[in-house]
Amino acid sequence: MRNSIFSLALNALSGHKHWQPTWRDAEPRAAYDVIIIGGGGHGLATAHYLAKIYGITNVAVLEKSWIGSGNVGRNTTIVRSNYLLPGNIPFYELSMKLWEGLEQDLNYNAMVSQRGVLNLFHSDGQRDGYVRRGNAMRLHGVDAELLDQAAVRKLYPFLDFDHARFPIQGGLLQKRGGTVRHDAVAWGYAKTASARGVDIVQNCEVRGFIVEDGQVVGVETSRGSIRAGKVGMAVAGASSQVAAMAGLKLPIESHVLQAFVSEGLKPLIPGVITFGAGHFYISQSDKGGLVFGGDIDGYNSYAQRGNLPVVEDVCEGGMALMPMIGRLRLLRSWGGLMDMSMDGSPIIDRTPISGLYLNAGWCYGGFKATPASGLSFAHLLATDTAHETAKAYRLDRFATGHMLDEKGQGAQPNLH
Amino acid sequence: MSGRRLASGGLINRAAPVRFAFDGRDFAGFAGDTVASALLANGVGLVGRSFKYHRPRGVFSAGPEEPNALVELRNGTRREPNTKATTAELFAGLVARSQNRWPSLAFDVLAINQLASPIFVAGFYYKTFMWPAVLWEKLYEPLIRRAAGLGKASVETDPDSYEKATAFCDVLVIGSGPAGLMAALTAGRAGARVIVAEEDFPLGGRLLAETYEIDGMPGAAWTAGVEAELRALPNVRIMRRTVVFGVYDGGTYGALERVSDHLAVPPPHQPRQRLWKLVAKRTVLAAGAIERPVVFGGNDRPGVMLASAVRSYANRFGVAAGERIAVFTTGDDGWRTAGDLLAQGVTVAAVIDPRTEVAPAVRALAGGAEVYLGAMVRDAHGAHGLRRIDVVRADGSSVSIAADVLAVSGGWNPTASLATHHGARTEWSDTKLAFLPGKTPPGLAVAGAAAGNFTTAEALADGVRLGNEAAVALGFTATSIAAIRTSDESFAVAPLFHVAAARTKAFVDLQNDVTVKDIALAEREGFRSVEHLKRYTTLGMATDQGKTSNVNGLAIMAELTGRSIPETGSTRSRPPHVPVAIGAFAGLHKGLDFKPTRLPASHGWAVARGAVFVETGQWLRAQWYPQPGETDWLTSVTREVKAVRGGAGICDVSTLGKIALEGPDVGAFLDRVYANMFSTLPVGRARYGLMLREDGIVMDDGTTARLADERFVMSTTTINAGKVMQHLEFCHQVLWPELDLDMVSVTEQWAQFAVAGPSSRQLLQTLFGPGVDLSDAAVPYMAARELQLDSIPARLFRLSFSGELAYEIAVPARFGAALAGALVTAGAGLGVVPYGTEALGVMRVEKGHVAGNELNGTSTAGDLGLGRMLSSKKDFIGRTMAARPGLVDPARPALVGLRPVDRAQRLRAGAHFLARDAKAEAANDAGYMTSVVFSPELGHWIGLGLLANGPQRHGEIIRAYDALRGEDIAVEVVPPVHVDPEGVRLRG
Amino acid sequence: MRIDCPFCGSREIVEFSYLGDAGVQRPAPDAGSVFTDYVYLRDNVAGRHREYWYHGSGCHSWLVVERDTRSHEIFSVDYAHRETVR
Amino acid sequence: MGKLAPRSAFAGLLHSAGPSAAPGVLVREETGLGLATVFARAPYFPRLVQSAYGIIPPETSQVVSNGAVAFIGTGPGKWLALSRNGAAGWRDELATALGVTGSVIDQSDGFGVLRVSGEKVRATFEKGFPVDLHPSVFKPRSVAVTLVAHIGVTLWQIDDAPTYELAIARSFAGSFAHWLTSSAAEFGLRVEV
Ligand SMILES: Cc1cc2nc3c(=O)[nH]c(=O)nc-3n(C[C@H](O)[C@H](O)[C@H](O)COP(=O)(O)OP(=O)(O)OC[C@H]3O[C@@H](n4cnc5c(N)ncnc54)[C@H](O)[C@@H]3O)c2cc1C
Ligand SMILES: NC(=O)c1ccc[n+]([C@@H]2O[C@H](COP(=O)([O-])OP(=O)(O)OC[C@H]3O[C@@H](n4cnc5c(N)ncnc54)[C@H](O)[C@@H]3O)[C@@H](O)[C@H]2O)c1
Ligand SMILES: Cc1cc2nc3c(=O)[nH]c(=O)nc-3n(C[C@H](O)[C@H](O)[C@H](O)COP(=O)(O)O)c2cc1C
Ligand SMILES: [Zn+2]
Repeated sequence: MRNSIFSLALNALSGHKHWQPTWRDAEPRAAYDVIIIGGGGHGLATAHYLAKIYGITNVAVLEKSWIGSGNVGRNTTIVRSNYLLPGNIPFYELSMKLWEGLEQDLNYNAMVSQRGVLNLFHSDGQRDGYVRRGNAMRLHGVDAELLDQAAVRKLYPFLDFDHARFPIQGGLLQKRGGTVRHDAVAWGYAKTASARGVDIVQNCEVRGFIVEDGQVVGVETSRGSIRAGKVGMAVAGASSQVAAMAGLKLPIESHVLQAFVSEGLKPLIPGVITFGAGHFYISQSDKGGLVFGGDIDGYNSYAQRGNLPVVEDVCEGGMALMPMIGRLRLLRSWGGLMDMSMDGSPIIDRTPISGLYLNAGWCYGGFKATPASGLSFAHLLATDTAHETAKAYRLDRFATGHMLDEKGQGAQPNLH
Repeated sequence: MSGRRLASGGLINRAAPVRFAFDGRDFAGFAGDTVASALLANGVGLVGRSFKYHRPRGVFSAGPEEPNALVELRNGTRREPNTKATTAELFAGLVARSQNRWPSLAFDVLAINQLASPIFVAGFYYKTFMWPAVLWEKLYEPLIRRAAGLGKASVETDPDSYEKATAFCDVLVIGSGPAGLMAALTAGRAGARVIVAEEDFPLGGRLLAETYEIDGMPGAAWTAGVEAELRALPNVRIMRRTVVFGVYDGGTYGALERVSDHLAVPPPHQPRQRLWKLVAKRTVLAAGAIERPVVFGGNDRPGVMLASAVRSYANRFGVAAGERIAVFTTGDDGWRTAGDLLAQGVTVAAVIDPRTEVAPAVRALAGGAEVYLGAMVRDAHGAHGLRRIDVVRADGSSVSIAADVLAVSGGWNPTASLATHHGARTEWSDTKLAFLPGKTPPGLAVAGAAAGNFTTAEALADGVRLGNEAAVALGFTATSIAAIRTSDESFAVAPLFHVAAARTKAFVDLQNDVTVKDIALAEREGFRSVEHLKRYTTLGMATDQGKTSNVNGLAIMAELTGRSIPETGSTRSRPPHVPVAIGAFAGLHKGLDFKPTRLPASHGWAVARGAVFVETGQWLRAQWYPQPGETDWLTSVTREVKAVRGGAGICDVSTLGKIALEGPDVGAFLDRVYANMFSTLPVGRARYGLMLREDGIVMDDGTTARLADERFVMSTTTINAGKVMQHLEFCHQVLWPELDLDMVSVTEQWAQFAVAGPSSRQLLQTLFGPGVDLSDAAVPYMAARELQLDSIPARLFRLSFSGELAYEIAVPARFGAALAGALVTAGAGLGVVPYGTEALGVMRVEKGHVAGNELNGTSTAGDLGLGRMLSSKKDFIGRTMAARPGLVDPARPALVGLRPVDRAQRLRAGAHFLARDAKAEAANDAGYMTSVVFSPELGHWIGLGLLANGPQRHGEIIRAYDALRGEDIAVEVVPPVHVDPEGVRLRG
Repeated sequence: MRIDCPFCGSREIVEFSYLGDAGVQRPAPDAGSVFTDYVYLRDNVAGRHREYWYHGSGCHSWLVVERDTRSHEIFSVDYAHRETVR
Repeated sequence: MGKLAPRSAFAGLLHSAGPSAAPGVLVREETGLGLATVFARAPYFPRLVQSAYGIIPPETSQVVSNGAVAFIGTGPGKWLALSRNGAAGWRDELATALGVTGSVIDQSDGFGVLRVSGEKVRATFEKGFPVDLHPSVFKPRSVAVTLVAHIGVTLWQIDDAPTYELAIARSFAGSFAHWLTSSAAEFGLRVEV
């Protein structure tokens, strides 16, 4: 009743009438050519490339919550292609190239910022490992530079060079690496996919598969059943749960990764820095917050929140690397659900069930992969063949022994 | 004192004046003041500039919810940007500066941003700055970055120290308002171990800021009585200046104690802050509530304040926030501000309430002041400080009222965020007009205003009830507490979140400059989920995390979308509840204390000999021992290697992992964990062993010796010692508990030295004396002996990593340093040298032994030329998986040796291999160099590497391509063993 | 998170290392592709999960912890193999 | 050869710190201890211990002592057996006493042992020990194997004073001493000999 005297309110709010919704918040239809489960970066990018490159527009992206609510909306925004293994480098480099042209492609500014990614090393063995990596990158035509201690000091004079437990020896720098405004990636892909006719359906949780004659022909959702010619999964941390609905068991565990942001500050850290003697990496957002993170909490979790020991571990690493951040304050911490694969590398492949396609296993590094993952998954969905750069991401590589283990940790997902 | 300090009253110590500086001007306040109260007392209304539009801002609140009054506190290396003036305690000599303004607070050039505000709407970044792409990093982004952010950080090392501590209790009480005090008292009287954590410096919560009475006493006096009783209880611990910032699993709460922040510098041996982990069986969350403002035009003007804050300043700090104070309230509570001000003799310009009817007792609080019922404040005016407000009545007519402060109250938001840290959302109550805690974390109950029970009487009753409940749940007997008399409080409030008729810019989030229009725009663009709204507009993302803005923002979104508030929902709150210094989370683990340092027993001895040290995991090991005149490491290392190969050298190898295994089934166990056979190892012998992971990849290597029938000692690499121990215990406890054996690490027990070189036997003979037979027959290659050295138990192994005649000798660690000395003495005539890890590495590469660079977690036994070690006679960890096609592919890169064709050239580890004429591109990548050393024996650089089809390519010339260093040199593929391939020397 | 070690009592997780699903069983030698499943495939349940933890900074016991992966609530902790306790 | 001179784990590492008038924490290195890790291998193991030393090894995280010899429970079926009669021969003595019923591994040099007491010892330990040391929970005879500032520590309580003893792996002695010194400094730390 009282509300009536205040309902005048709405009339004043007409200043920006001409703006349209960035994407259509669609109602689900009865059937599509392709359904993509998961309105994260990868799902939305897949829809964009399906429509743009393969001309397949009768597509729905089904998101159980709001788009971007998963890891694409909670990552530390680092993009780079400084990988080691031949199965990975071309893929991540394709992604890097797509980032470089993203804004023009989407007509949406996702603030791709090639401010440089520096990986520090603190021992001869680590240096040799980075040299091996840098040279592998150069063989693939990817930029990489080796910095000695003096060069690192020049770039980042405030790092602890003089009282460090593990002195900095140098670093591997990829200048083309950097950061991208994470949420805008989801919104930008949603915008262009939607404009090309893709239905973006929020608050639509997939709860089961419709299987006929051993073939997946649709999904059961919180908003009814929807049929589809093909169904692609891009649900990151929920991969095992969704796969289980189709009776599949994956080489994946879900773990929580935390991230942190400080209070806003005037420009302090120009690029991205990764500590080599502890779990800590950092960059500064355009809003001024220091965005940083470290290792996963290390146990299976679907809680989307972590625990205190990892916060301490990360801050210890931070203080060891840059003791000037001691008085700066941590503003917020959060967690995301990582689909940790058994060798630390992703899977983009058909599944043993016809009609069902898998995009998973991104661990904590799948944000940078978003464009290439979308493109490769679209390629797979459209052509039933693996994209040139994603051929190594097979599901059967564990059975055949062709793992892509960048860290050499073996089948222990919490160590990747 | 001049300015706005009231003649009497407040909890400040008027006998203790405190001088401080703000923006270079000197001021005085009193002990017990915050920076904000002292500034207000001095009539300073303008304290900062806003984030985006650089609008002038003043103190808005009196607590941690402050969005505006952020200052840079202290100077130099202690500079603390974004410090809330409303919680910073005043101390003598305090220095503060305003932020985000240039050149001065009063005249800020970037305030022209306001003129461009029609374009700077929410999300404007996303729609522009795209062409040309190259300009983003060069031009647009630097501009945006410079304009954004608030305070400036020091780039120097924080000079203060931090500590971490853990405390346990039965009942943790968070907050010490009436609810918290009673919870602590009841649980404490019942005998429970209680911790009371209070963020503020005194106990009491709102009682310090209000004038109502409890048991006939002013709130502060009553608080003092309860505090005295709590202090007398040995089982109660009161932690002031301690904010609980996070609720973690297992009853663990993160808390920050500001030990020395109220002092100019920490006292000797005291940290600046202490990070607490409070482990509680039960918790009572009594964190109170934060007042909610109403959004109207110009509501960010300095002088527009929360009504409760105006009361806090008057009652707790003895400060009148203004000279003519108007009150705009949607509920009864705001009227109390008028009443308290009038009682202190401050002019109340008007009381404006949108409700048309107000209870007579409430109405009476306004005394003779002008009252506008059924009316709202539409706009506030005044550049650097409030001058007047426009009030609009229900009939649309308006009136302008002069005022320098407007006290605003739109209801209260319970401080329940801690209760949501496990993920449960809060639930909207239409009766309380507030989000109340929903499902709480295990063991946590919410009391008082934090639960939406806003009156003092309810808070007290909640505290008693929940304090007792917690105690009883833990087996204590409830205590009864006589009813406590309180003044009457009425809590009626009407829903009004923003004034739609506003004509000027109306701010929802004061710190991030999010306006009502921004929310409307977000809605139009489809960002209707509150979480989208937040991310698109940055509503609630500033240092205050939206404590005074979130609810208004979502209420406006609810109106725009025609949904109810519960349908619209609230955003997720996350730890920390208030921002916490990063240094506090690290405690003392920074600089050299980042990780503990492990030192072998001979460390001091090595220091005395001038060794250079290297970190190996947590160990510090001697890397080489420079001699006078040696200026580069290569000279020293080359000398050491030559001395070893020419005579004798000693090297501390104590850091290698050592595991004692005892029991009848050790042999059987080792057969299962090693790829090769161990049950057949005779007593008194050692064998090299290779351990795989279950996925078939090499995990670690080392030698294991059988000292007695049922007694073995295993060695591991330094880096993998812990990992191997864990693996073996898994295999034993989980996979094969039926095997009868025990194991324990003895790494620390034994100091062990390699004694290597052709004269090593002679050296040891001198050491042991003629009574011990060290002949080849008595101690052959791979022998393991337990013997006595000076009646000290010692172990002697005839092992060689260097390829020379060599031994390892171990003694109990207390004798380690002495043994190092004794070895050097014994070898004096033999040219013995101590050698470090570099020389060790040189000799192992010369001998083609694999180490960390080759055992990199992706190599198989076959890759390392050790394929024959995989026994086919037994099962062992990794056997089945090692047979997968991908792991036995003959084209896999495998171990080879490398030499530069031009012997003068240096090799580089990490270089990749290319066929001689191949183009430098990925398709031709044939492997990489794993280890390189300068071989004194051969007089040139040599390397080990993993090369595709390597073993078939001995003699081939290929290229080592190191694009990073701009090198591309021809190398010859050779067998991995560069020196003494027949192994003549080691059999000595 | 805290784990109530049957020997040491309640301790913070930093003292423990995690290995993962305790439901998997090492197959007999030469079991072939079953080994691939053992080494690589996981149920990865959202809910009650039996998992291995190692009290490496305490008593060195391998433990089986039953824990809800959604809430982190712990229901039980026991030695991985009671037989090892003699 | 001359005799090898032993050097204790904490030799030269402990220093008094902070206010010295009434130090809140007292520390002393206990040298000359025999230490061994002992595993029970047969059901009659406790009886053999009892007949040799008159004490029954505790099955929980407790320490049982006859004054000269203590069995400190560090894990299921596992003890740190401590002798105050010196390291020499301790392993062999135990091995003989226990025969096939137990495995005995010498650790006399594996750990440095500190004895810590004083008014403020709990307040100091709070800054590192993640274990509840309140007198109602951790009492004389209680044992905890835990992590302090990333360093493994075995702690047992001697008396109500309270007095504690701590065993720290030898290579960590320097880092542990540093933690103890900085944590106790505010209360005053005095090194006793
Ligand atoms: C803290 C953190 C930091 C990170 N930092 C980086 C980094 O710096 N660089 C980098 O490259 N990567 C980083 N990552 C990893 C990266 O964010 C992820 O790998 C990547 O975002 C995963 O792909 P996605 O965007 O498609 O996933 P998501 O955004 O998680 O998308 C999956 C979507 O599927 C939805 N979904 C799940 N189940 C269902 C269902 N049943 N029905 C319908 N929808 C469903 C989810 O709601 C979700 O929106 C980080 C991750 C985290 C958590
Ligand atoms: N009548 C009304 O409209 C109304 C509304 C709100 C509050 N009040 C008054 O407020 C009081 C409510 O009592 P109460 O005890 O529930 O709350 P309180 O506000 O009196 O006390 C809460 C205390 O908790 C502390 N605190 C908050 N978060 C903390 C944290 N994370 N860690 C440590 N300390 C923290 C605060 O500093 C404060 O001292 C009553 O006196 C009541 O009259 C009245
Ligand atoms: C790169 C990046 C920067 C962020 N910056 C801020 C920030 O300045 N302020 C803030 O409150 N949260 C910030 N966040 C955190 C979000 O508020 C939020 O916690 C995160 O997206 C996860 O969502 P959730 O906490 O709602 O689960 C940032 C997140 C990311 C990924
Ligand atoms: Zn334990």
